[in-house]
Amino acid sequence: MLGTIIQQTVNALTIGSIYALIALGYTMVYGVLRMINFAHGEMFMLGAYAAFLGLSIFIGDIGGAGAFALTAIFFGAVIAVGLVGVGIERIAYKPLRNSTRLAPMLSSLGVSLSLVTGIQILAGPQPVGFPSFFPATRLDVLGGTVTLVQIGILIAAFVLMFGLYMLVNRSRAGIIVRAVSESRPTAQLLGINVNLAISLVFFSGPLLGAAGGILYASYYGIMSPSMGAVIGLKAFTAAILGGIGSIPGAMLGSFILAFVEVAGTALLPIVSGGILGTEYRDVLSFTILILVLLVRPAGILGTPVSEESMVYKREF
Amino acid sequence: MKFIVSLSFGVSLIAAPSFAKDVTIGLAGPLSGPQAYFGSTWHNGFKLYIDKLNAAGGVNGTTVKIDQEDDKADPREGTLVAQKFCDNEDVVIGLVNFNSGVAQSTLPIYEDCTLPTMTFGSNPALTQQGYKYMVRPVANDFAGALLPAEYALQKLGAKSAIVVNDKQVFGQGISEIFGKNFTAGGGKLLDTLSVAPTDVDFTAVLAQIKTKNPDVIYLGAVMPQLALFAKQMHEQGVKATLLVPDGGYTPDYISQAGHANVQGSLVAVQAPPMDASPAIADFAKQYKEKFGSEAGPYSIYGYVQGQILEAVLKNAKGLTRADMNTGLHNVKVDTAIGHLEFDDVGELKVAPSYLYKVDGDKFTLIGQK
Amino acid sequence: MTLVFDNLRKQYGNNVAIDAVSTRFEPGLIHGIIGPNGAGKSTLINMTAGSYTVSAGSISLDDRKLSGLKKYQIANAGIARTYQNIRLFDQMTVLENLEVCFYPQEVGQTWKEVIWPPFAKKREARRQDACMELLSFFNLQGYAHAYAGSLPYGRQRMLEIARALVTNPKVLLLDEPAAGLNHHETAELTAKLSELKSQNRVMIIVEHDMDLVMALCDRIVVMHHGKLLFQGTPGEVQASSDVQLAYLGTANDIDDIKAAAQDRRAQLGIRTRQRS
Amino acid sequence: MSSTDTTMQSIPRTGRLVPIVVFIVAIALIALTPFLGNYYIRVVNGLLIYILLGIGLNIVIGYAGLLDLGFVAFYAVGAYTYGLLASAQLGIHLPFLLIVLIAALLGMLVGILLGVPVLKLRGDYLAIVTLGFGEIIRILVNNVDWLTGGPKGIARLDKASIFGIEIARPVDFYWLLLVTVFIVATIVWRMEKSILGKAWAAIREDQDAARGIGINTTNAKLAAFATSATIGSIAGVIFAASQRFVSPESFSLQESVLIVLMIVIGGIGNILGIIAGAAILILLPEVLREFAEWRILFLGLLMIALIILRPAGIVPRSFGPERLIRGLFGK
Repeated sequence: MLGTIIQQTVNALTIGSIYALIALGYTMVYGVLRMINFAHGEMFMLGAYAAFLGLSIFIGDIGGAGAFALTAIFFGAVIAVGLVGVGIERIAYKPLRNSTRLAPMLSSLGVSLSLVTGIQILAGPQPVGFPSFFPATRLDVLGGTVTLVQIGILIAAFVLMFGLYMLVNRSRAGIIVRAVSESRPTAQLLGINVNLAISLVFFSGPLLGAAGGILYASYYGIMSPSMGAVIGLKAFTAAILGGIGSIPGAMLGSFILAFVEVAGTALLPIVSGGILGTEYRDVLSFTILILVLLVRPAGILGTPVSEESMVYKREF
Repeated sequence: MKFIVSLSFGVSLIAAPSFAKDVTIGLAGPLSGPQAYFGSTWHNGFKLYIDKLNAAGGVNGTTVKIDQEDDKADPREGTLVAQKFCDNEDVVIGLVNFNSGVAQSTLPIYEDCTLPTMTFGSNPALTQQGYKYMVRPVANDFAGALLPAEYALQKLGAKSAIVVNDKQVFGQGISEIFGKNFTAGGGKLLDTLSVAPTDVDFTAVLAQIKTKNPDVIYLGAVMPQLALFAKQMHEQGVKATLLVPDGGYTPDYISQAGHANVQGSLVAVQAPPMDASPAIADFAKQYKEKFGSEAGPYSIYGYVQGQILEAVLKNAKGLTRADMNTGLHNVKVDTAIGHLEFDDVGELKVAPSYLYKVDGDKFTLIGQK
Repeated sequence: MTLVFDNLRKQYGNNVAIDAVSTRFEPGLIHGIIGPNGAGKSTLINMTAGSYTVSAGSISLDDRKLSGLKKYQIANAGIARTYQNIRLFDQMTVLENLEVCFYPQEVGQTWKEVIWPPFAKKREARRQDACMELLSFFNLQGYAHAYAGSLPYGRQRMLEIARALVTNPKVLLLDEPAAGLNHHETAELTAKLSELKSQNRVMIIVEHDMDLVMALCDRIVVMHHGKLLFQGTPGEVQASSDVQLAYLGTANDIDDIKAAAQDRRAQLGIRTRQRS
Repeated sequence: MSSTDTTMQSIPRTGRLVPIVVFIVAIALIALTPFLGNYYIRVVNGLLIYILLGIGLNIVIGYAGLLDLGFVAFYAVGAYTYGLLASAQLGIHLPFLLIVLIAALLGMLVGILLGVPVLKLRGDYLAIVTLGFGEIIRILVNNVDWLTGGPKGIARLDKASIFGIEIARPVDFYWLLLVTVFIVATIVWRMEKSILGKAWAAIREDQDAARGIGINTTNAKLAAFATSATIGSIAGVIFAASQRFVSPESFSLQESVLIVLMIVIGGIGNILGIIAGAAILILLPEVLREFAEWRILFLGLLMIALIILRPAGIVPRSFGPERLIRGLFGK
C-alpha cells in the first residue's frame, strides 16, 4: 500500500512538472498580452522535434553520446524554439495587439494548425520513437517502483522553474516583464520597452514548453506531430486552475491537476463502488476545475478583477 | 450542368471521360489528423499492388485507377466522400473507412447507390445489419480476440486477467470479446479499466493494476498507445504478460516501447509471419523500395485487397457495380495472407488468426487458428 | 425621496476606507462631495450604486434599504450614475446607448417584439423619440447613429450623463463629470447640470474642480480619510476652519501635486529606460 | 449640425450595388443547388448545418460577448435526442417534428442548467469552464454505453418524415435545412434588434455598466445561452436525421473551435458574416480535397492572414441583413 502511494505520488509529480513547464508559458503570455496562446502546445511539440533533429544530425546513436553533447543539444533545441516563439509573435500576434482579444487567440489557432500540419508534412504523421536522455534504471523504494527517468525529469523541471523564478523576480528583464504584466499602459508611460518585454515572454515561454516537450518525449519514448494538443489543453487547464497570469499559480495548478488525475484513476472506481471507472478521470478534473472557479472565480492564486479597475471593458 | 457544377465550386472534380477498359477504385481513409499514418500506409499497400498490376498491363487489359480521399476519421467527412464515390459512375468498388464508426455512417449511402465496398472497419456489428453491397476482407474482432484468450488460459496457464481499453469502437469491442472468451474458458476477469484514446501516461492505471497482480493484461487499443503502455508497464514493475491486438504487429511496437520492455508480449494478428511466405517478405521489401519507409501495421491488408480486386476483375462478366458486387461475394483467392472467400453477409469464411510473441527484435509465431 | 447614509462603513481587510458616515441627501438640491485624493469620495458613489458592497451601516432611499441589493436592482430602484473613467457601450450607436436603458421596463415583452414586427416598430419609435429628445438637450442629436466609442471625449462625457438620465432616475450620481474637459466644455456642463436640478431628483457630484463645485452645489459634504469632516453650504464650507486646515489649504495645490507627481513619474521613466 | 455631421464616424452607407449582387448570387446558388449531384448537395447541407450552428453560437459570442468553447455539447444533446427517440436503441420511434420540439426544449434546459452556475465567471474563465462542460458531455456520451451505445454510437436511425413526406435524400435535407436556417436566422436577427438584443450588446461592451443601467445581466446572459443551446440542439437533430447515425466522434472540442473560428473569420456578430466564415472553413477544404494535408496547412495560414488583414472579420458588423434589405429596396 505504502509502495503504491509512493509510486503514484512520483507518477503525479512527474506528470505535474511537465504540465507546469507548459502552463508557465500560457500564464506568462496571458500576463503580458491577456491572450490565450493556443499555439503554445505546439512549442512543446517543436521542442521534441528540434531535439530529435539535433540528435540525428550531431550524434546519430544516443548510446555513444556524452552528457555534455546531450546537454548542448537540449539547450540548442530549446533556444531554437524560443526564437521560433519570438518570430511567431512578431508575425501573427503583434499586428493584432490593438485589436479585439479574440483576434490574436484565433490567430494562434491558425498558427497551431499550420505548425502541426507543417511538421506532419515534413516529418510524417506517424509517431516516432525518441531516445531517452536518462538511463532506464528502475529503483525500488519501499515497495514502490520509481524510474531514474522520472527523477531526472523532476530535477530538470525544478531547475528550469527555479531559473524562471530567479529571472522574473531577481533580474532587470524580470522587472520589465512584471511591469508590463501589471499594466501595459503604465509601463509604456514609464518608458519601458514593451516590445522587449513581450519578446522576452515569447522567448522564455516556448523555451520552457520545448524543454517540457523534450523531457516528455524522452520519458515516454515517443513523439508525434499531434502530441502538443492534448497536453497543451491540460496545461492550459492547469494554468486557469492556478489563476492565469500568476506564475506560482501555474505551477500549483499543474501539480493539483496531476494529482487529481492520478487520484481519479486510482480512487474513482473504489470510491464510487465501481460505478465510475477510470474513463471518468477527465470528468473529475473538469468538475474540480469548475468547483474551484465557482469559489474562486479567478483561480486559486489569481487576483480577482474588481469592477471599477477592469482594464478591459470588453471581455473579448 | 457539369460545366456549372465545376464552375460554381471553382474546381473540376469530375473524372475525365473514361475508356471502357478502365475501372476506378475509391479509397477512403484518414489521410490527415492523428490517424493519418494508419490510413495512408494502408492505402499505400493497395497502391503498391495496383501499380504492379497496371505496369503489367492490367487485368485482362483493364487498368485500375485510384480515387483516394481523406475521411479524416470523421463520420461527417466520410459521408461526403461516400456520396462523391456514389456520384462518380466510374467508381465501381470502394475500399473504405479505416474506422468502424465512419463505416457505420457511410455503409447506408453505399447501399443506396449500390456501390460495393471492401470495408476495413472490423467491428462485428457492421456485417449484421443486412448490407448487401459490402464484404469485409479482414477478420472481425470475434476472431481477433479468441486465439489470445485460449492461449493465455491453456499455454500460459493464466488464471486472472485485467482488460484495459481505449473506449473506442475497436478497442472496446475487441477487449470485451477477449474478456468474454477468457471468462468462458475458466479464467477470472479481475477488472476492466478504460483510458482516454489520447492518453499517453498510463502510470496511474498501471500502479493500480500492480496491486491486483493479474497474470495477463489485454490491451484493446491502437499504436502508439500499445507501445507506450508496454514501456510504462515494464517501468512500473508490472509483471503480467501483455496481450495486444493487430496494431502491435509492427516493428514500431518493439522500437517505440523499447526492446527490453516488450519481450514476451503477445500480438494477435490476421496476418501470417512476414517471413512465413515469400510473398509477404517480398511485399515488405517492395513497400520499402517504393515508399522509402517500413510498411505500416495495416499495409499488408491494402496489398491483399489489391489481390482480391485482381481476382474479381479476372472473373468479372462486365465492369459494372453489380458485376463487381457479384464478383466480390463469389471471389475465391489465394493472397499473401492465405486463402480468402466470403460468406453470405460478406464476412470472411475462414478468418485466419495468428498469435505472435515478441522475441528479441522479431515476432515469433506461437499459435494459429 | 431622500437618500440616507446611516453609519456607513467600508473595509478592505484591515484597511478602513469609509468610517461611520451618516448624512442625508435631499431632492431638489445639488450635493457635492469633496475631499483630497483617497478621502473616500468615489467609494461612497460606488457603494451607493452597488458597485462595492457595504461593510456595515446602511444606505436607503426613503424607506427602502438599498445596501445589500444587487447592482442592477439598485439601478432599477432609481439610482443612476456616471463613471470616473467613461464607461459607454463603445460599439453601439449613441442612440442605442440610451435605448438599452429601457431594458428593465420592456424586456418582459421581448417575445412579442420578435414575432410581431409592427409592435416592435411602434415600440422602437416611442423609445427613440424619448431618447432623441434627451440627445437634443445635450446637443448630441447629430451623433445619434455614430458609434459611441468614436465620439470626442467631451461628447462622451455628455452622453454618459444622458444615459444616466434616460429612465428619469430619483438619484443621479456623477463621478468627476468635469475630469478631462476643457474650459468651454466645463462651462457647458455646469449650465446643463444646473438646468437638470429638479424637485424630483437627488443630484450628487464628486468633483475635483472647486470652481464647478462652488458654483453648482447647494450643499457640500467634505470627506477626509474616510470620515465625514464637515457638511454645509458652499459658504459654510469655505468659512470652516476645520476644512481649511484639512483640505482647502491644499486644494489649490492639488493640481500642483498632480503636476509634481507627473514629473516624478517622468523622471522614473527616464531612469528606467536608461537602465534597460 | 453640419459640423458634427462631418466629424462623426457614422455607419457608412454603401450603394445598392453590393446588396443587389449579394442577393442575386445567393438566390442563384440556392436555386441551382438541387440540380447538382448528390455529393455537392451533401456538401451544401454540411455548410447549412454549420451556418445554423454558427447562428446559434454567435448569439453568445457575437451578441453577448461571452466566449463559449463547449457549444458542441448542445449539438450532441440534439443529435442524441434523435438517436434515442428514433431508433431501436430504446425501441422508441417518435415523429421527426416531435423530436425537434423535445430536443429544442431539452437543449434550452441543458443550456440553463449549465448556464446558471457558470455565467458569473468572466472571460477566459468562462471559456475554459464551457470547454470543460463540452468535454464532460462528450465523455459521458462515450461512456454511458447502456444508453448511448458508447463509442459505437447508435446506428440505423429512423428515416425522418414530416407530415408523411419522407425526408431521406440529400436534396430533401437541403430544403429542410434551408427553411430552418431561414426561420432561425430571421428569429435571431429580430432578437438582436429587440431590447434584449441591445442588452446583450451592452453586456458585451461593458458588463458592469450594463448592470449599472439596471440590466439583470445573469438573466440576459441566460437567455442568450438558452437560445443558443436551443438552436444547437435543433441543428443536432437534423444532423442525426441526415446521417442516420450518431457517435461521440462528431462532438469533439475541435468542432466547437471550428464554429468559433467560422464566426470570427466571417465577421463576428453578423449573420451574413457567419455565412461567409462557414463558406471559407467548410467549403474550402472540400474544394481543395485533392491536396490532402497541404489543404490543412493552407487553411491554417489563410486563417492567420485573414485575421491579421481583417481582425473584425470578412463582413463588417455594419453590413448586416438590415443593410442588405435596405439596399435591395432602396430605403
